[in-house]
Amino acid sequence: MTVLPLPGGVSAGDTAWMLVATALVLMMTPALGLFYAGLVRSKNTLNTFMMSIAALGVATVTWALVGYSLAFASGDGFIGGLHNALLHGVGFAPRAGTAIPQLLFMAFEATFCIITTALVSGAVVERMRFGPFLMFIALWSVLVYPVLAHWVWGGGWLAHHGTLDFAGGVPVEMGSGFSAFAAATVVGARKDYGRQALLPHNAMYALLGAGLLWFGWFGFNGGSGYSVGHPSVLAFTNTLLAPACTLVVWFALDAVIGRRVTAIGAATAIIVGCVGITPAAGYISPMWAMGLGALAAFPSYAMIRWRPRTRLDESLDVLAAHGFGGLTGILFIGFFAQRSWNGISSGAAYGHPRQLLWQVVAALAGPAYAFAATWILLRLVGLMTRLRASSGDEALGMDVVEHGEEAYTTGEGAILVMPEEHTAGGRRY
Amino acid sequence: MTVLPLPGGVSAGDTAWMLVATALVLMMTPALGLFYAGLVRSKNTLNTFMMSIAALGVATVTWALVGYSLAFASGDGFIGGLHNALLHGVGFAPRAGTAIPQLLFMAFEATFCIITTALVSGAVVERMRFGPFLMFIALWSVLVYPVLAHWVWGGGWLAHHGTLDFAGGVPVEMGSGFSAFAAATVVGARKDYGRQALLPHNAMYALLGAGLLWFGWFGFNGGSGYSVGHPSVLAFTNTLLAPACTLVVWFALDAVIGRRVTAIGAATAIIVGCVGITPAAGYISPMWAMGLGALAAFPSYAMIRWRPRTRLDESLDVLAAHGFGGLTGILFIGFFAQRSWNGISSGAAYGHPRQLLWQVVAALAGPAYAFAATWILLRLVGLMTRLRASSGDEALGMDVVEHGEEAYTTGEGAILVMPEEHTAGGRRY
Amino acid sequence: MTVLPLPGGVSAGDTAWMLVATALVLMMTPALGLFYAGLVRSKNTLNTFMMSIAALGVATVTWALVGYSLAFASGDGFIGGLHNALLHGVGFAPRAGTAIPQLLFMAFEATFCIITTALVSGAVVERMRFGPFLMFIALWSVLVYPVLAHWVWGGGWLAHHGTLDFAGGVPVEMGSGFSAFAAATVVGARKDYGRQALLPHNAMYALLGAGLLWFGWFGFNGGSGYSVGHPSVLAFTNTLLAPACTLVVWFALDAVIGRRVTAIGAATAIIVGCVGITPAAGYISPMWAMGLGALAAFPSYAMIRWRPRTRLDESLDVLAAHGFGGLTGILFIGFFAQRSWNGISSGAAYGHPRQLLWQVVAALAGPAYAFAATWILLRLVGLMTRLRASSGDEALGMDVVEHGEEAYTTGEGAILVMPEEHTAGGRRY
Amino acid sequence: MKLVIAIVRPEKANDVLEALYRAEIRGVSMSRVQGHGGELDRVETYRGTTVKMELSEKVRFEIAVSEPFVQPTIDALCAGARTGEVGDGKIFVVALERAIRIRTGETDALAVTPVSP
Amino acid sequence: MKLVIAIVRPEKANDVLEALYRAEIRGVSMSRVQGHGGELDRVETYRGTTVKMELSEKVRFEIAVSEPFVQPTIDALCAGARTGEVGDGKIFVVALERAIRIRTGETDALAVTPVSP
Amino acid sequence: MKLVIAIVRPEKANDVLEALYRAEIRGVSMSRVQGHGGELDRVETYRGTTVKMELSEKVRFEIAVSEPFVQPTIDALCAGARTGEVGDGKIFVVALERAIRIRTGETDALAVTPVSP
Ligand SMILES: Nc1ncnc2c1ncn2[C@@H]1O[C@H](COP(=O)(O)OP(=O)(O)O)[C@@H](O)[C@H]1O
Ligand SMILES: Nc1ncnc2c1ncn2[C@@H]1O[C@H](COP(=O)(O)OP(=O)(O)O)[C@@H](O)[C@H]1O
Ligand SMILES: Nc1ncnc2c1ncn2[C@@H]1O[C@H](COP(=O)(O)OP(=O)(O)O)[C@@H](O)[C@H]1O
Repeated sequence: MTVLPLPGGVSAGDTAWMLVATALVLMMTPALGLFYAGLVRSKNTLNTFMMSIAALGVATVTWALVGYSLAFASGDGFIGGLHNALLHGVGFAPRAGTAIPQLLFMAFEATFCIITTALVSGAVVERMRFGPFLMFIALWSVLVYPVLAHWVWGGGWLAHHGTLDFAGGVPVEMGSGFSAFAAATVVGARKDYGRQALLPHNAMYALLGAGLLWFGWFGFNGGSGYSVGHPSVLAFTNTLLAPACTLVVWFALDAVIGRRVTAIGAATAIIVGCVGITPAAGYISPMWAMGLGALAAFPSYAMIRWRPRTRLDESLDVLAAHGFGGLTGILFIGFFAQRSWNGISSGAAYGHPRQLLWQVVAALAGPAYAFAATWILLRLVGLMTRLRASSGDEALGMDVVEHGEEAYTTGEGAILVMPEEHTAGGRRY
Repeated sequence: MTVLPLPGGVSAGDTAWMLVATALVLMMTPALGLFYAGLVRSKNTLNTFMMSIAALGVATVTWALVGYSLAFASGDGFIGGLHNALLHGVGFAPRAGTAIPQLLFMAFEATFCIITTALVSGAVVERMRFGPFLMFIALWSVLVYPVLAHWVWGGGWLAHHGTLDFAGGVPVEMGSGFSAFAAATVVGARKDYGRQALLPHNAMYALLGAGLLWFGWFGFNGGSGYSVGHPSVLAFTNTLLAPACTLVVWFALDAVIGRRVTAIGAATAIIVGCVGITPAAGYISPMWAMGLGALAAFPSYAMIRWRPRTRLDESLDVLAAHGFGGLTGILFIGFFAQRSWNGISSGAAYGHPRQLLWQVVAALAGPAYAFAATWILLRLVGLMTRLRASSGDEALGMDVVEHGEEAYTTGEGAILVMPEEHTAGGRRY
Repeated sequence: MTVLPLPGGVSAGDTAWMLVATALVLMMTPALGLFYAGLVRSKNTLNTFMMSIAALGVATVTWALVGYSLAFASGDGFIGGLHNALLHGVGFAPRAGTAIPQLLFMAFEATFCIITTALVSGAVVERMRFGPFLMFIALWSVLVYPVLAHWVWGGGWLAHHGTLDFAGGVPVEMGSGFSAFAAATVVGARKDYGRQALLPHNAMYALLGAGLLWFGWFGFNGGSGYSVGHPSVLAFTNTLLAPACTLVVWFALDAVIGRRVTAIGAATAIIVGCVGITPAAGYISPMWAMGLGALAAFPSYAMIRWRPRTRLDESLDVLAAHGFGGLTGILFIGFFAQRSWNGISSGAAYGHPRQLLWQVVAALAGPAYAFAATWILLRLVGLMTRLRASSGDEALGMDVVEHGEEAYTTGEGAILVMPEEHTAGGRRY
Repeated sequence: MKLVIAIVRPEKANDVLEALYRAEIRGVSMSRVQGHGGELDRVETYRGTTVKMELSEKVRFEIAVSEPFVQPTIDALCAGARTGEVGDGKIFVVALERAIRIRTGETDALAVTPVSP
Repeated sequence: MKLVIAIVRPEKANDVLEALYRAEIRGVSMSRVQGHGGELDRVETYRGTTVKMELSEKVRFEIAVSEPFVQPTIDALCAGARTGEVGDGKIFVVALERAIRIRTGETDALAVTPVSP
Repeated sequence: MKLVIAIVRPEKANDVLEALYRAEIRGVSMSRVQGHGGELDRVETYRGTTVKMELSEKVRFEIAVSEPFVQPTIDALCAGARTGEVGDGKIFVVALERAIRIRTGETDALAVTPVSP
């Protein structure tokens, strides 16, 4: 066969797959916006989706400016350097350790930062003002995500000690989950939380969103091998098997505990399953992946039932789904990783207990940093401006208040404002 | 160029494409859920979508446990053996006859079993209870789909006699279509069928769903060559051309017969076109593909207009769209397959009448087995438990009854149940 | 590694990626239908989506019959020849200048013609009759798009003079934008335009649609290098960076000028950013791509605010988003193209002013032809039949009038028409 | 003249329309409402949140009729809407002082008898 | 006091609101309804299922007014809603015994004249 | 008997239901409406189009009660719906001539007191 010459060390097959994987992960963020928007009340639909859209804008820019460099440029064990800032030196030459151009590597990793940033919004929907939210994610996407990514993938201290995290149990899943936990604590509960029923206004969005997220996750996990080699194929296949098992177990739990198999439960199960397998995808056998999928259902399910009885209005259960799911996966590796499948290292069950140790350390350090850093950042933003809308505005709904739009309008009662009045109208408001 | 060494016989390019194709086909099942959910009344929206979600869970698990082995492990002419059960021996080594890891091959084929299982649900929506449905698909995905897949792809008797079926005319399309026929017969019509108008509650879901299905179908047909070689490129291109022609012909039929070009008709046409080309995709020339696309519109269109006048409440016309569409495609091969394009065999029109014979045999045997096996399985499940909801529950809607949820809620009249009452509440219900 | 032998000159990696890119671009058209459908009133939802579906049918067929040949078969500077008509000679051999089969090249380019055709519909929604629209797009997809495509990609006069247009600033963006301008002029404004508020009925469709369009755009721009080589990787990455900057700038403009950051504005910004980078994607550095993304926001934003105050009911602002966005991108290349990144040519800022000249020429010629040709074609169709619905029908809504359907039905008041009456019913209507 | 208001089950709406049609009551307006009465509450669960749904979907008819049509209207409503199960709904009759047909300005009895196409 | 109920075409809703505004009727409630009257039925087809749509979209206004405002209200409604085509809709006037403004507890005439911001 | 109609804020709907429940008013029908009164208009922008939104979301209750329950109903409505801000809504009381329970044909007082499950 003929292949157009590519610069030394770049593989056509790997590049082809990584282009797709990157596009798939990018698509996950609007899918997440859809998923989240379905879980809120209709008067907050657009605001909720806009928090994901905001991540697509803000986090991409911060990533190109400094985030990528802080995460992946060589630095110390805690954080990377700045020599790739402004994408300096990021070109067509392959990223070390891969056979794809660094430019593509940077784009792939960017999509991870974007969706992780968007995930955190689940904790503060329906009440946080949009302006402060923008400030927050600008800071968070620079000071939280890149640090965690550096620890496990950028040559940081966890990587150095051999913590295994295939596609982001630490930076993405626990990172978003425990940041969400902190955000919910700082921003506080919605005014009617615990007093009134705050129901998902469109479960179809949640189902379709979950379906698209699963679709994107094949790029997320399957692409985290940066190639079409063994680890990717294994990770990809496990991303099919694990969530399916989570789904089946969730059905059973719902049937037994809730008396009925719920659709929103099923959508949640898909996410939890994908989250659970994320860190372990390329490290464990397909059969263990099914086991992990099944196992991951329990902690998240329990948390999702218990949390609403507390005062913690972590509204869309990011902690339960991502924090706990990621935790389960990270620890699972410590037991059931198999060198025979991943060619790198084995877990305790296969004669290498040290692996478990460093998985546990990661499972403590990641959440701790995510929680603390997020808590501090939000407090800081809170010093500059009010984090949440007035209770009157909250009652009116964030769509009208923050965006001056409604998700679903019938033109009735809408009087066209003509240019001249217009500015007037605007001013008067 | 450099390519990371892959195990003997594995192609980077083929693997890259097959990873994507697999993800695309997986995405088709939520897309189908959306498509189907749009065609039912709003009170059954979630239940309808959940039937597809259920297939994603149940059929994936059964496939990994035994389904794959029964379909693709060497066995007799009727069914495969069990030596790949529990994915035993399914690893990175290429699947015989392909240049992709068997693990990936297994995942790709799994997505076919999933969506075929989900397709059957179209026949029983709005009335079948969810529990029995789960039992049914667990059995169906083990005893029906794998058998048909074995016949044409797993070295079964049809394959042995040279029946051509590129991407699943027999197991997927006729398999789901005629199983749906049987299911509708066993479960029976909705209580108001033929008496009242049961209308699609959201045609937008149907249009978007159809669009996403077409998108996924490029992986479905384009991936069925397991490579990036000729057959795949041909199949891929034909998957663009054929449905476009079906669409244009459907427009004409609607305009002439129905007096108006309908949107739900267009969504249906896209499906029918994709179905029609499925078995023939890699075997016929692009021009014949356009012919097939145009031709496939007629039988399905006629059936869709005629069926509602009968007592057969095959609610979402799986038989008309998939059964008839697949049949048309399977037979079309017998006439117009061209060795000059597919490198394998020609049809009657190109001097090889025997091909037609074995296409006809497949067109008889496939439907017969699908219908009979499904009929028996559902009867068996029916012996264990009631297949359908009480007419009171049917009136209330399956979402509330089976899942305890509504697709679209406004919080009004929803009183929060506190933990303590909660269980009480639950129990009382 | 082993790769199944491919015909001389075909690359497995390139083919794998181009298969995906083609599927992604095809998916953009239903996504566009969703985006557009969200921006109209609910009574015109289906009709708006159907205009995109129509392009999927009609433009694909015309492309296979003659469009492809007119665009890409060698001809004169103005238009291509007919020797590839009916796909004659379009097979597995690589398209000259690429390492992918011509069949695949044809399919990839087909998806461009489809979506460009669909884009134009944005100018005439909510009032144009469906029949005349079908006639119009059949003509437009043969006489307008292929000509513009030939100019820049098919060896036409612009290509000959070195105009750079990576992924379609001339044929796709300015082509659709200025055609939309002409179409709005010929068809005329909606009856209540400027008198009543005609509001988007579902902003969620617009947001999800925009998200899916961005996803598809990675195939659109990333695939326009026909390979996995440098230009594709660069174009792909720039398609991530540029729209993100547009989004951020749009947020700022909305906040300052409109006092609130709007969701529909954000959806629009994503489109504008993707449009802006389209022509330049493979020619400018990532940093300049971010600059272009930021810059592109201004002209489109201004136009979108100004246009509704005029009598020009170019309803969905195709001119503002695509015409102006494409124009900005085409000119930007003239200044900031860098041979060091694209290996082909530099712009004025990098010592090659001639490049700017030919970008300007393209920015004049493209719009001129698109506007004039569209204006004439629509006039011609207008001679044959009424282009727009009666004002009574417009009030009733195009869904019911043109398609005999409603997007969202509750069965109430729907009386089933039995076969016999049926035809009667039909006839009577 | 009277204004007859009826709350019925949504699944009975078409039967009611048919019954009204047969009773030659041609003019009616209808809307979706939610109602609470003697029906059992439904329990629904959304993730960890369990709620009692106190309202059930109903359809509300509003029909202006001249005296002679009042009883036939009520009979038609009952005939079309009754299932015998709790939740069948109610009929309310209110005195109507004036009725005007917007198109013509006709008033009262005239106004409430639609023209047949 | 009277309660004036009007059923009009949705596309006329804004004109009606404007007419009411000019007549200085400030307080109104509005809802979507479906109506059947003299209009022609529409035939719609969904796959093989053909149906006669007997109901058309309408908008219902409910306006409580004190005596002096009754006639102006009716005139405004007619002015805003009339097209002359079958389907323009109806106005119904019902006696209103009491009106209460929830915010203040004010009753009757007072209650139905909104405060101006 | 009276027919009590109340227009309230949507966010107060559940409080109203609760207040009615406590006052032992069991039968009610509810629907979403849009209202205009003394509230400030909202300005919204969709691309280049800026509009004044004159209507705000409200919920309409319709409750048929026998005389003794009229005042309790009104009190419950006020208690549940009042915030003190402009926009709290209105209560209208109309005379009800007849009430019929469709399920049983019972009329009047009987008809408006739902059976308890
Ligand atoms: N007093 C009332 N005022 C207004 N609507 C009522 C009243 N009582 C019942 N309804 C309506 O009638 C519906 C059915 O009434 P319910 O008492 O549950 O059944 P039944 O009339 O068979 O006893 C309720 O859901 C509610 O919408
Ligand atoms: N008797 C009635 N009671 C309640 N609503 C009515 C009545 N007659 C007509 N309507 C409402 O008025 C609308 C228009 O009435 P229709 O008779 O069709 O037109 P017109 O008033 O111009 O003759 C109907 O769709 C219906 O909603
Ligand atoms: N005269 C009226 N007729 C019908 N509905 C009214 C009337 N006046 C007010 N309403 C309804 O009550 C709502 C609140 O009334 P408004 O006057 O704004 O507040 P308040 O009653 O606190 O002064 C309005 O949105 C409208 O739905």
